[in-house]
Amino acid sequence: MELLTILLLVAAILQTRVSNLRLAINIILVQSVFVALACAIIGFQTNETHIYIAALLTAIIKVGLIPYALYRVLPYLHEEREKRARREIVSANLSTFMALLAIILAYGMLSPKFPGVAVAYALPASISLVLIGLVFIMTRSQAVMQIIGLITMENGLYLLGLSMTQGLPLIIEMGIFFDVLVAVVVLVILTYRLKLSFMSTDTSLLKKLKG
Amino acid sequence: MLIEQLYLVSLGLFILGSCSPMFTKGSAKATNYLAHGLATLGCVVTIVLAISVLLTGNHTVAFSLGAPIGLIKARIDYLAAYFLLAFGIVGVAASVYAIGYSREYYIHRLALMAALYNAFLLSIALVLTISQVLAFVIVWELMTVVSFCLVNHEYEKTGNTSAAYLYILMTHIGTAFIGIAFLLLATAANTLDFELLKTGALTGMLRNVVFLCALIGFGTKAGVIPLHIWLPEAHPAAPSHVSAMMSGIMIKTAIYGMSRFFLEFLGAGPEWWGQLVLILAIISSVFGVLYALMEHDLKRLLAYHSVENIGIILLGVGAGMVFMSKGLPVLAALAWAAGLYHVFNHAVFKSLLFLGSGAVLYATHTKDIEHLGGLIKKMPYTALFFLIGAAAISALPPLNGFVSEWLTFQALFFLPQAVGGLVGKLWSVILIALLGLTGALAGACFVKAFGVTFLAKPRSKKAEQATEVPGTMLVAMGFLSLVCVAAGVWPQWMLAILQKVLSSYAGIAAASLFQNSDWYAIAFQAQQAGGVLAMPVVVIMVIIGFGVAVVFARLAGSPKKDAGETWTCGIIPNARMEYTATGFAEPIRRAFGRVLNPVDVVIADKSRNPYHGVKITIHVHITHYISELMYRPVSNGLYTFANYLRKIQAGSLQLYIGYIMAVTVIVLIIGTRW
Amino acid sequence: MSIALLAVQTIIIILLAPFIQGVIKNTKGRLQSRRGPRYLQPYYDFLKLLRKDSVISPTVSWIFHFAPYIYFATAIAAAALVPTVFTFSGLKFDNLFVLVYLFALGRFFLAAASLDAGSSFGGMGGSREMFISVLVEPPLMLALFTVAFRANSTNLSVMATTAAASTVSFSAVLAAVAFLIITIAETGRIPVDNPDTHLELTMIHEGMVLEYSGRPVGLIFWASTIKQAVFILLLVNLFVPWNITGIAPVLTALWMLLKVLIVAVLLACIETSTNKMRLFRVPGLMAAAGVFSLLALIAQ
Amino acid sequence: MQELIILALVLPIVTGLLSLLQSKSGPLRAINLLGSGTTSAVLLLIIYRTTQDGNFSSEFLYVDHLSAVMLFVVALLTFTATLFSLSYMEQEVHDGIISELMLSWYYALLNLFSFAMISVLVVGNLGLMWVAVEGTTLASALLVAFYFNRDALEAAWKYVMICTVGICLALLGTMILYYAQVSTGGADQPLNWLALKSMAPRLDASIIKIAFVFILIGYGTKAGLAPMHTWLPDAHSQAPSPVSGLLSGALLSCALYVLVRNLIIVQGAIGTQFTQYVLLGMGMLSIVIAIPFVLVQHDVKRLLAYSSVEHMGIITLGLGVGTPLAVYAALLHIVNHAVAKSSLFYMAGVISQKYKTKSIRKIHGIASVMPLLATLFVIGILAITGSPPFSIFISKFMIIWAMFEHHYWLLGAITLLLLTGIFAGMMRYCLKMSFGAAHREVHRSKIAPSAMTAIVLSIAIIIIGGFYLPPLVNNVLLRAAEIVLGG
Repeated sequence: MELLTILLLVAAILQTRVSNLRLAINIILVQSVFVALACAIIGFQTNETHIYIAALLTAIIKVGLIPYALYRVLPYLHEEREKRARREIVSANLSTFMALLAIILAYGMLSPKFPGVAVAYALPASISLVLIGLVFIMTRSQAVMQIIGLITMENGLYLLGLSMTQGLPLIIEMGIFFDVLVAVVVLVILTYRLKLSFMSTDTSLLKKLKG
Repeated sequence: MLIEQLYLVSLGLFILGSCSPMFTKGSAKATNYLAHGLATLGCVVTIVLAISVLLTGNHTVAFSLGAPIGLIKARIDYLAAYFLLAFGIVGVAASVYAIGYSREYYIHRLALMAALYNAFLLSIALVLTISQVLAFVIVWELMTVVSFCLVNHEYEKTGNTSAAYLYILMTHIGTAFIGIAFLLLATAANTLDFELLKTGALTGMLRNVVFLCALIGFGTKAGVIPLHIWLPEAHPAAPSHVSAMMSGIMIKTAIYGMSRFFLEFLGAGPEWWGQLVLILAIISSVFGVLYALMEHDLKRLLAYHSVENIGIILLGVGAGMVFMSKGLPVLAALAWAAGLYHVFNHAVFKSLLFLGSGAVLYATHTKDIEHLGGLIKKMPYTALFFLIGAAAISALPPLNGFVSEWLTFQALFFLPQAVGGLVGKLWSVILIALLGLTGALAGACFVKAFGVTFLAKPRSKKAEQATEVPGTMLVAMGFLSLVCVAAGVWPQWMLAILQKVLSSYAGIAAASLFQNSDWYAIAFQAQQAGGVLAMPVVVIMVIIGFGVAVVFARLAGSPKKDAGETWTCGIIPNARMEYTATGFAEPIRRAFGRVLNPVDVVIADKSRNPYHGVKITIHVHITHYISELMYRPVSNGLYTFANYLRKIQAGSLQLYIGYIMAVTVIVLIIGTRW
Repeated sequence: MSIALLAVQTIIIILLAPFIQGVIKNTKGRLQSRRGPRYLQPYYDFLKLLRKDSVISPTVSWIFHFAPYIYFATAIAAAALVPTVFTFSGLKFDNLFVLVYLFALGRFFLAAASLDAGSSFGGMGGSREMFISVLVEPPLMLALFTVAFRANSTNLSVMATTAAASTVSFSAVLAAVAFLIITIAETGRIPVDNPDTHLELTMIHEGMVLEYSGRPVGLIFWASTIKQAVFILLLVNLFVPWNITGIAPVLTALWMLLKVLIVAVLLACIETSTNKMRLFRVPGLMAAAGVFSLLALIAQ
Repeated sequence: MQELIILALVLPIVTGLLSLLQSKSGPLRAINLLGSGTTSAVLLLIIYRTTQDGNFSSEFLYVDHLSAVMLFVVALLTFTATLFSLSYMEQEVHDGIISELMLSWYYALLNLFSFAMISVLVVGNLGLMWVAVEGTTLASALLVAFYFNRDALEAAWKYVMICTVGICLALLGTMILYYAQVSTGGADQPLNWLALKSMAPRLDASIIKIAFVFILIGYGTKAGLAPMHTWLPDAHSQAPSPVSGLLSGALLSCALYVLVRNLIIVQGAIGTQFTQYVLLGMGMLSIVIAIPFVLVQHDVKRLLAYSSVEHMGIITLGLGVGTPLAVYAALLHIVNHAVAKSSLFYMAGVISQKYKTKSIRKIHGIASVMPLLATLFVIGILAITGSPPFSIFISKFMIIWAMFEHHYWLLGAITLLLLTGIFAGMMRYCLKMSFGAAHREVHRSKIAPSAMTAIVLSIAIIIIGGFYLPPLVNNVLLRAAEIVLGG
């Protein structure tokens, strides 16, 4: 379990260094696999059925459907990659550094606040995942990368729920999964349309509406 | 019971008038007669109501509107009745006048205008009677909104919409201040009822805040300099009978509000309240009249005179407040009576003048007096009535303006009793000298306005083709002229009413103020201070003098009168040789150059002849320091700042998410450190 | 009774007013080393003017005809309320504001009439007359109030009584000087205005009434002398304190006449010894009068 | 009751599906008019039943007076929006901006959006509420992007990204709340609002405080509170006008509703001091930030959008003051704002359709082209800026009054003066557009009756509400205020 959290964080950090979209999707897929595994392990530890179902849902939606949707949009986006040249917001090193900073922040500050959580050691990891996701959205301008950031955040939140209270009630859990799925689908549609309209999915072009 | 019925009937008539255009099936004539007839009726009923209240005492009409406004009380006390009386008199005249004047608007949304006009009258009547905070603010703003629509009625004309914008913006800001003042009082007294507002215990500092907010709020509506900038824009833009109501009555509702605050809700305050009012008042009166003198748009000129006269009213009010704070109740009564009497007088003669200028506008379709002239022959009655108004506003005896200015002078004269030592005397005498200056300037201004508009030869085709206006308009103006004379020659009646009005407030002792008055003379006595004025005697003196002059003139028989052209050094005079309004005011413009900062721009058209130009155009204008130094920098600064702040919405998604993170962190830190 | 006395006194002031003008003109003539006009010349002028035909411009309206009468009427009313030998508070109108505003009433109509004929000269005269009146107003108020504050009343009779009882002081001298300047300005004398000029562009009062001829000129002329007399009387009764009281009214009247004549001579002297100011220097002069009055108030 | 609620949830879905199946414009309009009319009727029936029978709660559903207030907003706005859409969208098709096919998609999405909003209001579980709120974002995202031009895509992208990030924070907060509930021993009724409310005083204060921060930021983002409001002007200005009206009037209100539901529990747990200060601060910030954008603006719909930010600020202030009067007024203000703002968006839609631009600079003389609309527009702007005698003034005044009563008089005074800044900007542009000379190419024309009905209906409510609140409405509001205050 601890190994899993470490792997999750490593995946997240790895994510910050990647500029190839396909690779990035692969990494998020791997990350989601880890989350599903973590879910299953917690289910094993606590012996609650609904956590198993949740793990299954994670596997289906986050490992299956979402990457599938992302892959679907990829062919339209060939030649697109996170540009590291002029328009970069922060360099790869800096974004890695920020991710590390988020991890340190999470581990250093937040863990003592919650006594008596179910799986205490996963808590800071999940918080750092949320933070890394946020950092990701803020520092990447590629549409797909921002979606990935969002999924990372979602993963972190999910893990958080798992570790704190062994997951939310199932119906809510299902609702959340459904929302995430729809969100990604909507975003993928938008990405596709962006590509059509702007000839690019670089969101840093989206600066016309101001004031 | 009677009072309640009268009240409801008058409101009902206004409401009916407001709705009446709906029933006339688009017939302009029917709309005109029905709506304005109902308005006239409503005003007549209001006069009856006011008089019966003044005879029988205070009345409260309460009716419940349920949530969200709650119980509404309309309290018609003496103060309200006094203002209602002025409202009724001016309203009758303006409504009758409107019947004739509205012919101009048969093709310009007459139905809308008539409906709005009735709504305007309704809102004023409500403002003067409602005595519940929330409802008051509502009807107060209703009055603003309705008059805003009327100002904007002729939106096709350039400048009217921006005038309306300035108007509604300024008054909205004013209303915000009024709201603050009311809410502070209301929360202190824990009630919304006017009658109980004075019971709230406020700390000294909060009382000062209430005072300042009320002063700013109502001062904006009244047009006190430096809050006056909307007034000369908005009043001319409205149809003339509406201008008359706005200038005559609407800005007086601000004085009504001030009276409520300074007499009833706050009572006597520190001395500096009154002194501040005096300072603002004298600035308003001097600068108001100076700016008026520089105008040659007839209605703008009159609008600036409203600023001046509000200043004169506030001189009385301010002096009254000083006397109140110093515990001189009788003198306070004198000063308040002066201010409030000028309220009535100004209402009458200013609306008379606006109606007169409306008649000129009706006949010639221009407000620019440089294009007028010679109207006295085409429109003799209008000229006469305008002259009476002009004489009244210039405080010439025996008209009403003189009496209230006399009272104001007297009040200021006794100011040293409240402010001791040399300072008091100097302050008093400076105020008096400046008020005298104001009077003289007003005289000069109305010589200009009357002379250039009505006398000599017409300066344009429009003025040549003018004809006398319809009878209803003349009747209205004649009525107001009569009131001007009556209130000037026999002011005792009105002063007796004012004595009643003022006697119910703490810190004021009005009961014995005018007890020495005769049937022909007003006399007041406050300890050693006293004064007396017999207007009929003055009239008789002037009449005797006139008789003597006639006798002298007839002494030597009747010599021949030959007709001969005006002397212009031997050439045949024409209208272009006449002295213009700009020329008439030029010496004063130059003498007061320090404060007016006149600017002349001479443009010589040398296109056809390079040596001596063919046509020379001179643009003459003055600098309005208040708008130049106060409003323009503020508005420019505000817009610059706004433009600067707009950078926070830069369009970058990353930045936006950054905001969310930042605020999360900040609130988290605050939360954990709490 | 008091009304009769008032009437008599007023009639005497009215009748004597041209005489004062005659004294001034005569003195001026003498000072200028010529034989001035007779003392009674103004009366002859008046009578002559009444008989003259007038030329009336077709441009004018009733205002033009009406103005001289109202001007004359206000002058007479003013003469009735100026405190002289007898003071009457019984009629309750002898207030200084009434006085000031009566003059304003006459001036208002005359200035309006100046615009009526439609000539540039009249307009110019009217404009300048109103300009001067604007400038005069504040120092006039200031000067009158130095006395009014002492009397604690704005009733002219009370003020005159107080002034009669007071002694010479620095303050009184300052106030008197201020009022003298105001008198010069109000009565249209050099250095503010030149009553004898015949150049249209320099005239103020005369320019204003340029279009009048015949009888109205006579009325305006007399009214102006009455106004002048009223101002001189105000000066001697309110600002020059050497009043003798407690003797027979006739003697008081004679003493007062003497004082008036002295002031008249003084005015003639001033008029001879100085020249007319530029119009836009007048504000400075009036400011001086104002400062004198303020100093007088401070020195009280 | 349960059946009614389920009916209200099912009806929009059915209508949406039917719309998808229908491609002819006539039947499409009929279906939607009928569908939204019935839905609104059902919602009003629910409200009525609530006033008569009191609260209704089942395992997942919960309706009380507070939800009734919001249900009224949603019922009214979905109805007027549909009504307005009928003619507005047809004109869009007529102008060739969208295709016939898109029209059925539009109605389907609109109904989905209504469904999402209704579900926010009828569920009694904070977790499900979160799901529904996120659902509203997703349902409306495609509506925002509906024109699929560059601006619309940009707006939609930002809308989804920002709101999803925000809503993730809200989920975090909800999880923490759940954790607090679990650790107090309430795991058997997870995130059930009633259960949480009854056990609120026993919850761990320090945890709840952190939960509150995340919930506030999260739902605050959705409610358009500054500085998380950045998506709002983009989305509101780019969406089709009926949707803008719904977004501004109904969606923001729904987000606030969820915030209030959470707030009730938080205040039960940690008292009112911290929450009130944070709410007051955020309310003030929202008002302040809106001012420069209202003062200097080039797009009529953005102008209205910033005004929404300001109004959310005012409502938050009312919640922050937290006296019965303030909360009552805040709830009333939600209703008033929703009605007025939606009608203004509709009018802005008509205007921009007529002038073929949203740029304020290019719009003049509406009064001479569409006199009635210009009148209503001026009335609407006067109302939205809080001028009497319109209902928004009443609620605004009450909120400020409550501030004075609660010894925040300085804050109240500043608010009043700040609001004049908004007034200055709104009025300036309103007059600039309404009056003056119109373009040559813009001809005087009539407005479709259905659009006019929608607008007039809203304006009439605003005017009547300024003088009179039916006792029924008043009672609902009073009871709702009690609920907000923990009663």
